[in-house]
Amino acid sequence: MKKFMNSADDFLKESLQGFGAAHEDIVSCYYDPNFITRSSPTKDGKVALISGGGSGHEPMHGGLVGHGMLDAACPGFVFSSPTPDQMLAASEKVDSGAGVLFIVKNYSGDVMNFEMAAEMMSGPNASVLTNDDVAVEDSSFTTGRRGVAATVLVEKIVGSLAESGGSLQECKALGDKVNTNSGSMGVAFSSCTVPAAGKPTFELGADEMEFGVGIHGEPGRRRDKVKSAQEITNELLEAIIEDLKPENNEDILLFVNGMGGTPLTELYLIYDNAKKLLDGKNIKIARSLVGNYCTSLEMQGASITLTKLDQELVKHWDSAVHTAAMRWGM
Amino acid sequence: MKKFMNSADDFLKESLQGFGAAHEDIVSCYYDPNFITRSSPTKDGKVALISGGGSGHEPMHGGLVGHGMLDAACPGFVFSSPTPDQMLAASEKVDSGAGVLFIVKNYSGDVMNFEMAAEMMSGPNASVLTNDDVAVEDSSFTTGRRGVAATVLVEKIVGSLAESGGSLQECKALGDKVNTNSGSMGVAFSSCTVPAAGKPTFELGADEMEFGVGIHGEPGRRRDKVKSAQEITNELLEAIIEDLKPENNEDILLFVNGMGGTPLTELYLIYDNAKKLLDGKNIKIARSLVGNYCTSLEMQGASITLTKLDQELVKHWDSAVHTAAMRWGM
Amino acid sequence: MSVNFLIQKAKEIQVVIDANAAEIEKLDQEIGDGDHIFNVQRGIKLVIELEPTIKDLPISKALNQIAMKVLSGIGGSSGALFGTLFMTMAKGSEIDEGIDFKKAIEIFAEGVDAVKLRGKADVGEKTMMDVLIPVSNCLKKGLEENKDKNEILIEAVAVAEKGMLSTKDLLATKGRASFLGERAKGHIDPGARSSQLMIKTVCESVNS
Amino acid sequence: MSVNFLIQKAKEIQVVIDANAAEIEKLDQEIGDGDHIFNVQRGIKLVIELEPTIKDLPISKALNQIAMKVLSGIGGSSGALFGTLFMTMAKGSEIDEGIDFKKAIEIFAEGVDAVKLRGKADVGEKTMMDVLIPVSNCLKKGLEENKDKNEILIEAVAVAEKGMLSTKDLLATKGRASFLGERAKGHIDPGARSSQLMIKTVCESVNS
Ligand SMILES: Nc1ncnc2c1ncn2[C@@H]1O[C@H](COP(=O)(O)OP(=O)(O)O)[C@@H](O)[C@H]1O
Ligand SMILES: Nc1ncnc2c1ncn2[C@@H]1O[C@H](COP(=O)(O)OP(=O)(O)O)[C@@H](O)[C@H]1O
Ligand SMILES: [Mg+2]
Ligand SMILES: [Mg+2]
Ligand SMILES: [Mg+2]
Ligand SMILES: [Mg+2]
Repeated sequence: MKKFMNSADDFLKESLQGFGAAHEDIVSCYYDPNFITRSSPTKDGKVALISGGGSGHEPMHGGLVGHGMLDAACPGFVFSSPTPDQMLAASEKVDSGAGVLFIVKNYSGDVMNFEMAAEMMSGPNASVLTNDDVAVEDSSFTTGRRGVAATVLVEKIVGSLAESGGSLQECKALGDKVNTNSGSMGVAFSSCTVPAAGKPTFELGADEMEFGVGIHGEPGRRRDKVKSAQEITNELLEAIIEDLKPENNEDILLFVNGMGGTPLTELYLIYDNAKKLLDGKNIKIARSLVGNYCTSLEMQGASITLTKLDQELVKHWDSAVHTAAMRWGM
Repeated sequence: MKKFMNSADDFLKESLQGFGAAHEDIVSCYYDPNFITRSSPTKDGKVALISGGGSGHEPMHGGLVGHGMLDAACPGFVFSSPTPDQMLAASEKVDSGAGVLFIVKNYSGDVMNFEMAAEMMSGPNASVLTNDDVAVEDSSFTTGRRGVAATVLVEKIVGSLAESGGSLQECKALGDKVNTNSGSMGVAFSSCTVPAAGKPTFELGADEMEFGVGIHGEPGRRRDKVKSAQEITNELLEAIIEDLKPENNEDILLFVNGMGGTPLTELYLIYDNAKKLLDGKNIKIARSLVGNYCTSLEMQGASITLTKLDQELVKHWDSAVHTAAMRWGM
Repeated sequence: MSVNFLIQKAKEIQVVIDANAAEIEKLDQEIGDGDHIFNVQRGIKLVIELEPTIKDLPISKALNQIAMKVLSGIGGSSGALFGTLFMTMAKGSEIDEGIDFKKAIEIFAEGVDAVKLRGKADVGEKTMMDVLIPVSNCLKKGLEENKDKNEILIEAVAVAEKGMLSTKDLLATKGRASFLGERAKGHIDPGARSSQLMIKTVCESVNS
Repeated sequence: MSVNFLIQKAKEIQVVIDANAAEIEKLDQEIGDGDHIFNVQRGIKLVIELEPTIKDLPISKALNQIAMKVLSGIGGSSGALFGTLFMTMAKGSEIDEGIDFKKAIEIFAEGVDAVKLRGKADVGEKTMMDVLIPVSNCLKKGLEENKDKNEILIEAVAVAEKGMLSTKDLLATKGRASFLGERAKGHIDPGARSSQLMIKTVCESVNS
């Protein structure tokens, strides 16, 4: 394993310290328990948005704390969900009285830890559970689908509503709506390596890819030979479209997300290939996002997310945002 | 080689197409010859800033085209400098009469091709040559030092001056000043793979790093065993500081740049480790930049750049910028 | 059961878990995200480090501190679940008056019930519940049937092992492995394995 | 020298370069950025594709189109340098009146002088100049000394090879290899190798 680190134990802390120092105009970092807040306090009456999850998906979520997005983020150890005390401490810091909305990716660990935090809290709170990964069969008897890159979009769009005075219930409803209207799927060319493990989570042959991979290096739908970008893109998109069923001429947001080890050039190439397919199907790309936002350490790979848009979503997507990883309009 | 691509021949074109489509509000892409301009024409009287170089360093330079930075970028084939016809076509498109400033990284190929373009041009033009890489011994009898990540800073700072009405000579002078006040050095944990080559440019053992690596995978100062992040950071910084000789309490900009395959978490960890050393030396981090800006395809690695700041530089650093890869204040 | 007993068991568990670390790590890499072993090791270490802080506390307070340490120190599914187990045990009525074998089984069973509620998983879903629930049932049944303590403990070890092994051929419907569908078959659940090892360690150590 | 001759030579060069592609690629990977072979191959292909467009043009126009194609199609150091070579050759006075052996050497020598100015490199700096300059000098000297055409060509091939080999032990002071300092020693310069192969191909083909 080659990583810029001093020890697996200090990896997270030193990275957080660097993040906090590099962006002290936007965020403040707290330790034991670890959480990140905006550098300025929550406005009175504004619903506080808190997300969190295992570390290793940066810039999600710490890089999404700031005006127009999250009020706080709770980073767990690498790929381990955070613990209730983190959510409680973060809530205490950022709840201005209007309540707390937790944005949680659908993994047992995240769900249970956030649930326990919610049960221990005194103030009003609600949760949005993201489960956009269409690689996984959905069923009400199981854990269901995984929450992946659409979480970034939920945080942006709900963040805008919260900023403009939406109530806790309105924010929750909008978050659920974005999630329902989103579908994602990813593919990996290489594994990630958890610092504490020191070796790759899985092994891929020199010509293999993991199709439908999870953002923790969990195996996906199947292992396959590497194909051309257009073939991969088509298969990812077909799976998402089959799930989302966008209408003819419907506006969508196309989000090409890198897993951490894939250069931008390739993400834009995927964007081009995706556009070719979507154009052919009369699905209109009204908004776009391309970059490494919901990563899996240094994994080489990418995911595509489609979100069906309406005017409400577009308005909240376009509104000003000022975080370390996403910034526009201010 | 695993890459999101359809063929080495189409790699650049499809990536450019995706980039242009994803950011059509900011840029326009032209083909044969390839160049990227802002989507809106250059204001009358504004000096036009044009940069370029081999592809594979994205988001540099295309991602830095937009308000407050470049007017155009000329991408060559992967790691091959662009050709004079690209610069001529781009100049024709963006020169509003106030002249063209070329920002060129100091590589024989880039220098010669930009020189030929300049000679073939009729209008006023000048060039800034960046050579911030302290890994390479400097000498007036040789090609000199390589231009690397500080080029991003030059483009931001000079872009601001050009936007606010600086003359061609003023812009050139400021660019030279930023370059003179900057030093960079990088390290690689893995090689990059040029699409047309299909195999890594160099081989590194499982526990080796290339110290002082170039942004094309050129060998650096030496090959060494991988060390801790703090040791690597210290050695990079010491080399830069020895070259730049910042004063006690001098303000600097700390730029931790990823080579493409290194996750943000590790870049922030480097930032933290760098801050520890700089704090100890009473060098004040007044501004920061952390991210993948001057990359080397999917190479795992990072570079550190320090730039000595004065009020003029800070003012132009802080001014509004709106490009695909760097955006603030608007 | 005393605070000292708890710390001693934690130390014994640490030895056993460390000895099986590579296997547990591999299990979670195969059908999870690979962190289970680190989560468990971190949790055990933190509990053992509590010794000076809790050694003179009443058992309910000590158990509660252990529960909080587990909950805040582990993270992931196992942190929430093991945390719930200890939090519930700490709340068991009148435990400060002494925990005998019967009381120990009662609070363990209450803990397992709480874990079941927290994780919404039952036997057969390829999780640690395939160990915890059968063991809890076996212990309760042994008590009801007035079996000999040692016999009960030996049975519990066997039931734990059987439950752990049963996860191998199951389709996962809870936890990360559920995302794998058919591909999770043929792999033992990491949480079932770590739970089984802990139960075996404690039962065999008490029964000696 | 006719347009047809130029295209024929380009085709012969293509065969030779392709046959030595792996070696040239490796040379630029060792002390450069690995693209030299692709640059050269792309350039040759583009020139050959010009055939229908230029085959009926006067030689000066054809050479100029070749120069522009080389300049705009290759990129990198070699694109600028080879482009300069052909641009200068195309400007040679009165070439449309016919290019005999003497004229060919004259315009080649003018081209090499221009390349030298463009790259600011002389013999001994571990670049293609270590081939181009000695070859140019050898050809000019042969003319001056009224040597036999075939003898001159044979000498040129030998001089090119010697120049190419001489780059091996040089310290580079121009081009990418200069960034390597001592580490570039022991490697032949890729541009020297490709130039030498092209010169060898043309000289041997003319001399047969
Ligand atoms: N809903 C659940 N109910 C019971 N046990 C569960 C549940 N979800 C996960 N587990 C257990 O947790 C174990 C994984 O723990 P761990 O790896 O520490 O957390 P995570 O899955 O969050 O990475 C699984 O092997 C399984 O035994
Ligand atoms: N200043 C120079 N003068 C003469 N030849 C040079 C100069 N710089 C580079 N070269 C030649 O160019 C060759 C490299 O060409 P190429 O790989 O195509 O371009 P680049 O170095 O830009 O990647 C070198 O091997 C060397 O022979
Ligand atoms: Mg986990
Ligand atoms: Mg090159
Ligand atoms: Mg796990
Ligand atoms: Mg080269």
